[in-house]
Amino acid sequence: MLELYEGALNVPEIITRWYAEEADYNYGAYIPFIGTVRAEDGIEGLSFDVYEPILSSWFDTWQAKAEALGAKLKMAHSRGDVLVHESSYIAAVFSPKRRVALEMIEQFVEDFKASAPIWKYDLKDGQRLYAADRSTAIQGAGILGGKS
Amino acid sequence: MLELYEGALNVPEIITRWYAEEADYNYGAYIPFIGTVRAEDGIEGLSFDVYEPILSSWFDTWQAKAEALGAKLKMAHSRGDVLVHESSYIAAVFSPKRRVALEMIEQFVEDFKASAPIWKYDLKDGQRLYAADRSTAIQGAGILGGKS
Amino acid sequence: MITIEFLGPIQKAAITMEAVSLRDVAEVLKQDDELVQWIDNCAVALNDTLVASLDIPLKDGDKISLLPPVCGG
Amino acid sequence: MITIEFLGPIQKAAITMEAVSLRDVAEVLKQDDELVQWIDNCAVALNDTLVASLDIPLKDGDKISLLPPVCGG
Repeated sequence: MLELYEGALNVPEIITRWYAEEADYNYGAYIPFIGTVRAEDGIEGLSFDVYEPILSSWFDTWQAKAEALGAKLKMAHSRGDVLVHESSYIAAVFSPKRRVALEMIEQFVEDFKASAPIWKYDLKDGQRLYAADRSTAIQGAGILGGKS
Repeated sequence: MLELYEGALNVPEIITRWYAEEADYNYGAYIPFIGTVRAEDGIEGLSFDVYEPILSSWFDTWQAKAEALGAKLKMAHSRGDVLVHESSYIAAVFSPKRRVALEMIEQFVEDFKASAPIWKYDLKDGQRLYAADRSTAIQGAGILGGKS
Repeated sequence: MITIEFLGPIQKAAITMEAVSLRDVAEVLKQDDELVQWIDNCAVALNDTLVASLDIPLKDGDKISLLPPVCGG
Repeated sequence: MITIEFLGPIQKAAITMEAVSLRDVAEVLKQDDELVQWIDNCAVALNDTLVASLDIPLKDGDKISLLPPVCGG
């Protein structure tokens, strides 16, 4: 399940609702990863653009991978502005097995960082500035210019 | 911070309180690991003995390790009986850096499994049976018999 | 007619053009001064599926998307 | 006088004895039929700190704990 929200996430609502939703699923480990905006470089917050069609298919591919291991994934992300110390991202795994859960949350979060079609901007001095230096080209990028 | 409870954990209360407690700590990633009792082998639940003095010093050693990396750990565990689909264990890391958080939650949970002085029993047919087959001898065990 | 849209930080309105393959589209986009900084680091999607090659035939109504470097979380 | 306590699933009440080193304690416990299944898989703590060797002098009031295999979580 993929949830997109305008602005900051209501973390208590989301992580406890997910816990309740899976109360009858016979999992052994539930690991939510919660990403929160840090105060650094004088930013007031971050802002996000999300391209939902490709994000959804990326998520569905991961969900299928999880299901093959008996596990389940959930994810929530913000669109628009999220201020310092507010949260913009939650990824969670439910799994019968501890090892599967620990490995999957790590791989899922890392692939999310590298592949999910979401763009980040610093909110600073009233401007919305693309975070080019922290961004990663998606695997296979550059084919238009002749890279392949 | 180490919290011990009689019986099942109130997971929503604990994971949202921890989230609120660290609202002003400038972390970027919060990862709680929640362990829930699975229905298997016909058990009604699990039961736990905890030896708090050594658990506390084990936890303090990990907290110092986390602090050296700018991170923070929290943990909650049940004593006594916890029924199927109830939760008995939460370990959590807060860290400025995503990589530190992902690596630490994994190492912390694995070392917990191998080292924390907690004993598990199956609740089955009205009996409380030591889970010998799933238990791990603590590192250095056996010196009384001549192993060292 | 195909449509090309530019996602995230690429400040450029969608364009339409005639093209029979992705290679044709690439030739046009490479000439676009607004895209100089993006051409080498964008991934390309055809109808919302990422593609790994330019040797893909296009048909009327296809949508091509350019995805610049990402940073979710 | 030192005290020896048995943790978790070891169904045995604490005992007290005179001993000047952990090696003395080990000699006594090895003779105890109730401990046969535990002697080779227990860790040992002296005053709530795990120890790695038997060559440790003991003093009056010391507490020794036997920790059988664990399984938290």
